Amino acid sequence: MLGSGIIKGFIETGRNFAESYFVPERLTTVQYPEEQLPPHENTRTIPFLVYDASDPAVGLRCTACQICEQECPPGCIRIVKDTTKKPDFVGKMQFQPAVFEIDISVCMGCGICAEVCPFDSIKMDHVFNLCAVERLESMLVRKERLAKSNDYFRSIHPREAREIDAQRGEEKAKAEAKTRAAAAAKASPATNPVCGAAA
Amino acid sequence: MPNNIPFYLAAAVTLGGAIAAMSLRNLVHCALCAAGAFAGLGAIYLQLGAEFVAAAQVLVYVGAIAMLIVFAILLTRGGKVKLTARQTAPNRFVGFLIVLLVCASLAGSILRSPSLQARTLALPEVTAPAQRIGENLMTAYVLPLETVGLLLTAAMLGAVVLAIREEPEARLRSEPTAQRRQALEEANIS
Amino acid sequence: MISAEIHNDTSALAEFEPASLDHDVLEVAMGPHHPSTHGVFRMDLVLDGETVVKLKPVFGYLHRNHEKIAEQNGYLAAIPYTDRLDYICSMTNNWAYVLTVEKLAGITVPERAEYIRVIVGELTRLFNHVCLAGFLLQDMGALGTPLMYAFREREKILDLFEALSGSRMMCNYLRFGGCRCDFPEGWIARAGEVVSNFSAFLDEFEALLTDNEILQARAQGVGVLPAALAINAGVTGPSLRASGVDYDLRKVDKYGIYARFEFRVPLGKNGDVFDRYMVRILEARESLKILEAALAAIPEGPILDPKTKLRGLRPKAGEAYGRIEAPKGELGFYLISDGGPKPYRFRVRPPSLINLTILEDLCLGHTVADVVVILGSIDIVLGEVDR
Amino acid sequence: MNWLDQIFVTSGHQLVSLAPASLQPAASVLLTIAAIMAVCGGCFALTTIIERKGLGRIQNRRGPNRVGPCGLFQPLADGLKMLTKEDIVPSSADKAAHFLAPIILTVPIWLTFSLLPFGRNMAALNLDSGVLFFFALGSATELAVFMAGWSSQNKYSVLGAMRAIAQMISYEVPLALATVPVLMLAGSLSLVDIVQAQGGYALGFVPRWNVLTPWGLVGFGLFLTAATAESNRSPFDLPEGESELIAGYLTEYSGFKYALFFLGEYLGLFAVSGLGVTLFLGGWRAPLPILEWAPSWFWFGGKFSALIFVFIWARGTLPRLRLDQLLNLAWKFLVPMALINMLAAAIWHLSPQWGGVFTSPPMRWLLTAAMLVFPYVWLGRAVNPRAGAKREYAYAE
Repeated sequence: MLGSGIIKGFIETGRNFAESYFVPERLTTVQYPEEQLPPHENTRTIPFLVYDASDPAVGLRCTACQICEQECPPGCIRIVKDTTKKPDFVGKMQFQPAVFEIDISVCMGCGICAEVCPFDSIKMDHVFNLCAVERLESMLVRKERLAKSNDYFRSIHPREAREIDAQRGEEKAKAEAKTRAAAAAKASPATNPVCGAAA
Repeated sequence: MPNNIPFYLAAAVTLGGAIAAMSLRNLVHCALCAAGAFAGLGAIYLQLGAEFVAAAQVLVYVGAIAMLIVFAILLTRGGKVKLTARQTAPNRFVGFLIVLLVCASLAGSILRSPSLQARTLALPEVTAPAQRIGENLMTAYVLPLETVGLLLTAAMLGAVVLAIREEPEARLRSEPTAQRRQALEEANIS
Repeated sequence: MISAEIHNDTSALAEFEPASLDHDVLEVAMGPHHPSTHGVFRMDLVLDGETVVKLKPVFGYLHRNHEKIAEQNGYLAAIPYTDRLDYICSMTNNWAYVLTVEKLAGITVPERAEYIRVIVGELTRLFNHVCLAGFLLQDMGALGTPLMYAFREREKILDLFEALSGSRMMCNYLRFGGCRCDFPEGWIARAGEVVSNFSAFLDEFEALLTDNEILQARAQGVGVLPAALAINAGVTGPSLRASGVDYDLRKVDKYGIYARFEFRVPLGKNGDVFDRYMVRILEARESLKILEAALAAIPEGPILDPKTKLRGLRPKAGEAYGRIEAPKGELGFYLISDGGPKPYRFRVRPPSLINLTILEDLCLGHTVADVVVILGSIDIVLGEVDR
Repeated sequence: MNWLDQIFVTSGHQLVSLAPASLQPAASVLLTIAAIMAVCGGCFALTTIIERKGLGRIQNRRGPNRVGPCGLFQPLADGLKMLTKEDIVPSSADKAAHFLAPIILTVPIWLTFSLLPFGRNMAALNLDSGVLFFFALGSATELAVFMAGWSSQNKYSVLGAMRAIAQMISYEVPLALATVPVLMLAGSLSLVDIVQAQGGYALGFVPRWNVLTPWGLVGFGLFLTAATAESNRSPFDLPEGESELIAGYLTEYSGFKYALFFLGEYLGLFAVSGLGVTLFLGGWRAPLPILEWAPSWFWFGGKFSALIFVFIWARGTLPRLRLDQLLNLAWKFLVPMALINMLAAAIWHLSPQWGGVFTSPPMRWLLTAAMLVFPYVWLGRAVNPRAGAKREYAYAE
């Protein structure tokens, strides 16, 4: 009969109307500035650079290898290597970037830079409500603004940070063991005569 | 005097609308002004206590006839044609003659009207005029009413017959597609 | 008929000969600024009254040089750009592209990654189809209610995608040789919950729409696509199946591991807007079956072939065409490698564009109101049409 | 409780009596006009926010809730926005008609409110031919719509105006015909008399509202459908069908003129809702004898709000019809149904005089209900031939 399907539809919308007052499933909107959904760990917005310890100038993990610069699909990263090397976390001498810039207006947040970085240095951030009043200077994010501490990285990507910390701890321990062994080996010529003497 | 203000307003609208409808160049404007005149007339009826006539005036003239005029103008491209002086006045003398005749007949009937003779205008006391009109239409004037109804039905039928046009298959009117269809049929793919 | 008062661009009118002299046609440019052209798309309509006698689709307003950009970049860097083709279904876009690269470079995919692909691909199909119904009803003037219900459910799937890939729409998730990362903890359980609730939602959605007399009157017998024309024009996807042609690449190519799943391909009879709507709803129901099976059977294992070289991939010189059954139809990528790190030629076969070519044939003889409904039922995304 | 019922009437009289005797008639008129404009204007503001919130709830959203408590001041913000917006007139537009159209649209609609009995003794005008006058004023708005569409010199506007006029002219007929049974049985065109005729209770508790008879129910359904179309509401909102014609005849309007159209549209909705309440739902009468203590204007307001909610509900549920389907529905379904309904009402009215079985109310009920159900099914099938034939879908193997 004419109208039966329409009445079915009315019942459906009427149910949704009534249930929106009782069933949270039927009122799904989140009142944004006041309420915010917690971000997923994997959420990615824009990249940032991780530094260890407290001083970004010293602890920056980036070694200016420029892989991200090459791989970035829109080419929004610009890196200039420093002229002098500094020791990294395992004590190996590495370059650091003199300039590291990301043009946020070009970046599309794909996360490929973070994916290809062999030094766990560039990672994806969770910040999203960014704004600027002009589009040149504030859109070009420099090293100083990009650098964020490892503690921050741990807070937004706990699982990943745990893995990386463990790995780096292992590497560091290995390197330390190596230096100790090397130191021991260095020391050995001094002891050898003793041994020899003992022999 | 202040009690007459509504009447003067309505009269001004009616006369102004009528004059504008006569004199404006844009036909759509003319039609709209004519509608204004009709509405003003309705307002005058209302002031005279003839509610039913007023309502009928607005319903029929503003709601229907004015729309009809507007449609007619648009459908016949009248709104686009710029009228030249020659088109508007083929023969001034005939126009004047018609105006004179109309004025004379109107003046004659007004002068002979009993309300001019009467010093005070006595409004007839009628209860429920709409009901009275209805009763009269259904009793004393039923034959004219039915005749008018029949006439209108015939007119409507005639209009429908005139308006029916042999509808060519609109879907196939576009040449490229018709060709494409044909090609398809030839290819006989199914 | 009513063009008397309108300033017409007479060039298009001169082309068109009215059938008789007693009425005029009206040329209307529908779009690019129009609420229901699904993006920046223009249709130059020639109307007789409100009946369409000629329609010329004009697109390219959203051209982004996708193919040439991909030819300037490495194989990996093209993946995030494919997200932006059909920006509603980034997962399937990724899939079509990586499938082609795998074909080109001879990369194998681990078992678990194949299951992941099926799961994300079918989830994409699920929400694409319900959103299409929402958009279609929006075009029919249902003031957003079906669209909002569809979006309510889509949101749950997008949440899953965000938890998995980090982004809701621009997933950039699949990689040649597998995918980027494994499921986070509890993801499969949540996905199972979404999938098991989805059937109830489809019932609710159909109660609102399918029997509605107004929808039936607006959709049945409107925009009929004959099977012969559909085949000739290269239409694919649900629009083709609504015309009764049994052609589903998941059955034809059996790419990935689709051969392992039990599902049916719904077919329409009339090929009108209503069939296109119904075929999509029925397909969504079949997708649910695949999803349930895949979520139950997913094995443990690696997600990326360890031999795959993501960075600096240099496939041997050669060419490959890979295609999948994307929600909108056959999405294909054609790649030529000259042995270098960049594809020599990168070409997309976008289902939206090719399905759009029949628009005029579907719309002729219908009214303006039907044009938007027909356009809605073809299911296009301008990001894919214009590339 | 009588004082509460008549509170507006008595306070109005008192206010008028403050004026000097010679100016009292004018003061009374002005006061009534001011009251109607204030109440309807307030209703307009309230309805916009309630509609948006109601639609939001239907769509699992909250609706506007930012301006003021629960978003109640949203209409104020909207009004302010409309007032401060630039008033754009297309350069090729017909300036005079473009300017006058919104005014001509709203004026007749305001006039209609003078006829509605909002409560006991609360009709500003008790015209002897009230219903007819109501329709006359309703038909005057068509001209304004035409002016808006034509003067904008925009193709979408013209298409929208053409649609609007075709629709309004077509739906005026079933709208008027649906009310005829009520007029026949009340024996008057006056809205006050019609409410009077619906007084009292059958069996001591069932109100004698027209809607509670078979012909009244059908008439109410027809009236509601036609009223929706007449006020250009969804699912009959083709003239401004957003997805097709952008905004129809409103496309080239902005700022305050647009707001006036908006106002006119809502006022038109109020007017037909008020008329529906008066004609079919017993006007200001209470639904049960024990509820008579509540003031009459409360009952009018309650029924009126319920009717408005039905319109909002329909807007949140139904897709839009196509123009030819819309006209088919009017001429091939609503008009014949309304004519049959008139016959049924006449039989309902006259059957007690026939004696025999026809005097018993259940018999009258059955007879008229049967007279209406069969044509409904039959005409319904004719207007929607596809209904009932559910499509089956095959699956490929």
